[in-house]
Amino acid sequence: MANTADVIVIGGGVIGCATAYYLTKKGCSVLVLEGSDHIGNGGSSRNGGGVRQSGRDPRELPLAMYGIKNLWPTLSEELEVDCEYHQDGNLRLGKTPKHLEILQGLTDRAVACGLDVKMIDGDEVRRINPYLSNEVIGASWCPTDGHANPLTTTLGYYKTARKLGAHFITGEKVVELRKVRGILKQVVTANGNIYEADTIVLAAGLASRAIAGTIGIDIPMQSALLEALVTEAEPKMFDQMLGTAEADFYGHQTKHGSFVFGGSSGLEGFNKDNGTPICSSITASCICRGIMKYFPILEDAKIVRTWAGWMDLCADKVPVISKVEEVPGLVLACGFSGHGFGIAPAVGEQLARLIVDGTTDVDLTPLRYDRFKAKI
Amino acid sequence: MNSINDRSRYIGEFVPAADDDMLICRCEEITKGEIRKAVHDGMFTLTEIRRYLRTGMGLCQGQTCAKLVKGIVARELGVSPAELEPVTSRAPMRPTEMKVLGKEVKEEE
Amino acid sequence: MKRYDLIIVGAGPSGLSAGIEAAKKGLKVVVFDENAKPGGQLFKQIHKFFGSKEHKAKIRGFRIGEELLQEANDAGVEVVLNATVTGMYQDKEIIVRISDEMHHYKGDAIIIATGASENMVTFPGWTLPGVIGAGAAQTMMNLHGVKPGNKILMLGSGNVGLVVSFQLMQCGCDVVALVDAAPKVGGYGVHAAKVARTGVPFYLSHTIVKAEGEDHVTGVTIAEVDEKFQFIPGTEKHFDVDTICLAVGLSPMSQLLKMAGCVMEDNPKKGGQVPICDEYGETSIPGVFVAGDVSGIEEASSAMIEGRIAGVAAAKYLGYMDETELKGKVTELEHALESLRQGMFAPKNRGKAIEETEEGIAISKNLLKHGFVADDEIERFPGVTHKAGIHPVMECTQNIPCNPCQDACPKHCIKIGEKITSLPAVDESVDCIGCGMCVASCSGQAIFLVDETYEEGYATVTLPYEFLPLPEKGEKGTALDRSGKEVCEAEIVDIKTSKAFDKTNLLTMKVPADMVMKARFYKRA
Amino acid sequence: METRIEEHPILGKQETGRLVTFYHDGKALQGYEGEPIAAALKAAGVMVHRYTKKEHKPRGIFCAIGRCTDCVMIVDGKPNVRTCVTPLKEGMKVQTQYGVSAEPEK
Repeated sequence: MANTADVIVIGGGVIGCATAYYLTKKGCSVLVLEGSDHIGNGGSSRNGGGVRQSGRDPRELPLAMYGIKNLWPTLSEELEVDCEYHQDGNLRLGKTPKHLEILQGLTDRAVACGLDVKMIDGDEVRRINPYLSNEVIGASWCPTDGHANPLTTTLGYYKTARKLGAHFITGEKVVELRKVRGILKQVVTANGNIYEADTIVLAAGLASRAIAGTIGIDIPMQSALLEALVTEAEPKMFDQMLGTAEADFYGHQTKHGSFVFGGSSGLEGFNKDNGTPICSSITASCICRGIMKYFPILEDAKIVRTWAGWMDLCADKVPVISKVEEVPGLVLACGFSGHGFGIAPAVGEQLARLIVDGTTDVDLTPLRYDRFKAKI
Repeated sequence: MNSINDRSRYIGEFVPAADDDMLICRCEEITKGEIRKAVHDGMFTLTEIRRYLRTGMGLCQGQTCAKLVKGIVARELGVSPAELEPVTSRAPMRPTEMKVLGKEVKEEE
Repeated sequence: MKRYDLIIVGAGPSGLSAGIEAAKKGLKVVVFDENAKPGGQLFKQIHKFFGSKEHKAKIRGFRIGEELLQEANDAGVEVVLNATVTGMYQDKEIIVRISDEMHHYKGDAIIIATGASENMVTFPGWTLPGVIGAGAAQTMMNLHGVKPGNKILMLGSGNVGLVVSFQLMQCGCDVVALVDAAPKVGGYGVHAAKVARTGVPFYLSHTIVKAEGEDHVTGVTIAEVDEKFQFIPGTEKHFDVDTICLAVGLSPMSQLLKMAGCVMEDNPKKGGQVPICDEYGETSIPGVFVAGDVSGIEEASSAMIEGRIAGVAAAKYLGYMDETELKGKVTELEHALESLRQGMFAPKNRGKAIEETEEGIAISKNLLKHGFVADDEIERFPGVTHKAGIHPVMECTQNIPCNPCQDACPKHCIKIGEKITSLPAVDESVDCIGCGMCVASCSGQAIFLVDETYEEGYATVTLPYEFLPLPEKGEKGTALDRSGKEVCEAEIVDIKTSKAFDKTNLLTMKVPADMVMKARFYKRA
Repeated sequence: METRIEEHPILGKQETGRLVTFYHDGKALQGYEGEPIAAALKAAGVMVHRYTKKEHKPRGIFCAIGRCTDCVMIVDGKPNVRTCVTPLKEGMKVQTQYGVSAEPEK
């Protein structure tokens, strides 16, 4: 088994797989090392599937817009899997004047970036989605947002990259980055294996912090345990992606007919775990109560599965997507803070451009690794 | 378990079989052929098969097909079924209505 | 949050047994079960159990369930039914669905006794209505009083397939064939023999080619398979059936344990994924124990003992007894468990080809291949003897852990000895009084009373009979041999029913003298 | 042929609830109150509980203990109800389920 490649990607999540795919397409030899036993085992397979622009920080919004314009529409064909991409809009719902205020702020900032998003009132919300309760008094509406299936998308990138020759190894947990003659070169794993490349992409989610630390780079991020749930299949109701100003739930109805909803109990970041992303006993119930306020009609929908996942929450809640000048050869793509899935195709494609062509179509400067400064 | 799994290792070509249209996952109506094909697409773990095809993600949550899927994947990979890590179990163990799941009771002593 | 000393999930044989032991030591115990009735699978088991007298042998499964439940109530165990444990979380917290609410409880100790689920096999048409699990058949007929079908093919010759086939006939269904891909019968020979003698053909090294029918099963085709389980062309056989019953093994239902984070292993000898646990059933999470099928597929008798071990271990864990008391109790229970794990069907012997009994007698090949002992094989077993006048013939030919017959005989003419798996032998120095207690006591229905010198040219055979309607005295019908083949005319000369026989009726039929070692079942005209 | 077991050699006469009327796809049937819907349907000779979503194939009772979820039907308007573990009530409306709804897909 070859232990050298042009590029080593650390992390077999959607970011790592997409990056591997676009790099391979550009003719690079790529080796992907995934620490867990499964491809896409972190946030990639645990998120709510949003492919949104609205509600995003202006620093990452251009990536979202770029992906939705250029990559998502043809992704299923390109990857030869059904990514279940739907572009039927995003409603971010509000129930109180305070909520509307939050939504207005988000909307104003997005409009300034050129996004087609506007505030609508409760009646208009219910014209778009007649199942919503009267508690909803308004929403931000972005018609070009949508959702996709994170599982098939992640595994689709993996499948296609693998088919094109990218080399994936799972169960190979990276523990150290090492220099050779002063230049970053080696990746050392817990199994004692050493792999070599001139370019190393660190896309290992939360684990990225410890790995980057071995080469003297720190990315300020922490874990927060998020939970999600899915219902049995229901007759087709709506196609929009949903979120709320209060962030009490988000989600959509899948092609399969089930509803995938994420949410929170308010104790995220403080929940304890047992070393695996285990659900807490109180969150799923809380998410259900949250959803029923918006969708009383779903009260009889049966939950068949709940799960949890850690997000890699960056200090300023946007990712680090950046070359590291002080460690030539190191490229960071981590800290996606719970909203990396929708921008993953754009991130993968732009990283490939950055690595191979030395330039990008989207300005990634605001997402640099060295942006973190003390407040005064 | 975290054992090294080289996803580029050769597992032979996908050879169509007479019973490829046999239904395996009764809930999601996934066939043996789809499962075998997925293995050749690189889905080497039961968790990946589940996420890729939805086997065991239906109403019964894999209570009927888990062992069947395991056997098929193991044979395709040329390993013993016991070597394949079963998928994670997830609450609730039985489908539960939102209005019920949302109604928590914490009795006092 | 409400906290118990001990929460038990599953009110089957192991869960109830665990609860009883723990409550006796003073623990506050609750048992949750998702079903409307407690007892797990016990209430579907209408046959008499094997084992030793101390461990409920010759008692029917559902009665064991009733006894356990009574014992649990007496010990103060709280049993909550229609209570589905939907999840197990950190800090030994569980969530239970009770009617339309989710209740949170914590236990200082938890015993998971969720039992097993059925394995399935696939064949074209296996999703058609009419293809059902053997457990479904038992549930329908023995709990709900509804026949699962009229003409039924059974796939699987393990104990479940054999026992359920017999139960199907007891409720009036016609079992047209018993099929297994394996080359030999998987379950106890005595269970097979009681099915075979009623005329059910056994097709070993056969499996289902396809189930037929549009909206539901109307027929089935089976065919012979070679050593590699591939169909042999030209061996297809068709049966008109409305139901196909699948009894192809069980898997531990260990999902809650995995969810809670217990270290698991995949152990084919235990039937699938089980938690790694110590000799007391304690898993990798301190205070979380397992008992019964969830920790490895065995019989209900073993499950009850495992439950008791886990119950006392939980009591020790919570400081209700000391190490010495624990050791004392467990040693005794483990001794009993060990005795149940002996014999040809012991877990350690799974997959082994056993050629001879412990006594050195060659195993009946015909029994393994066709479900009954051949005429030229039966005489070599110690329970089969000849003498003038009435005497027992015990067609017990495999070493299984069972000895009620020994205690049943008021004259002590049946000897098994210290080793519970030994084949029963007749003490020919003692005279049989023909009371029939041994016939009714044999869980395998393998004991017959014969009187080879009943009258000139005729003999009698007394056999266990658990079907309705009961024949009448004086009625004439047909005697069937061990294979179910009609061999001669038979006249019912006596019918004994007694409370002591517990629903096993004793039919005495008169047959020509030369048929005395052949005639083993009675078919009404 | 009679599917109810009137008298069982071991279990004797079955204890039953009150005989009640319920409706299967609009047709009045009788069953015992409290028994699983599936048992009442089986006794009435109904084999098909639903047709699947993708292949439109018939399904009925399979595990009978609430695990396999193959026997689900629309009960009083609610889809995906496990009929093998849901007790029968007087006047219940039980419908064949097509995919996840009460109407066959066109």
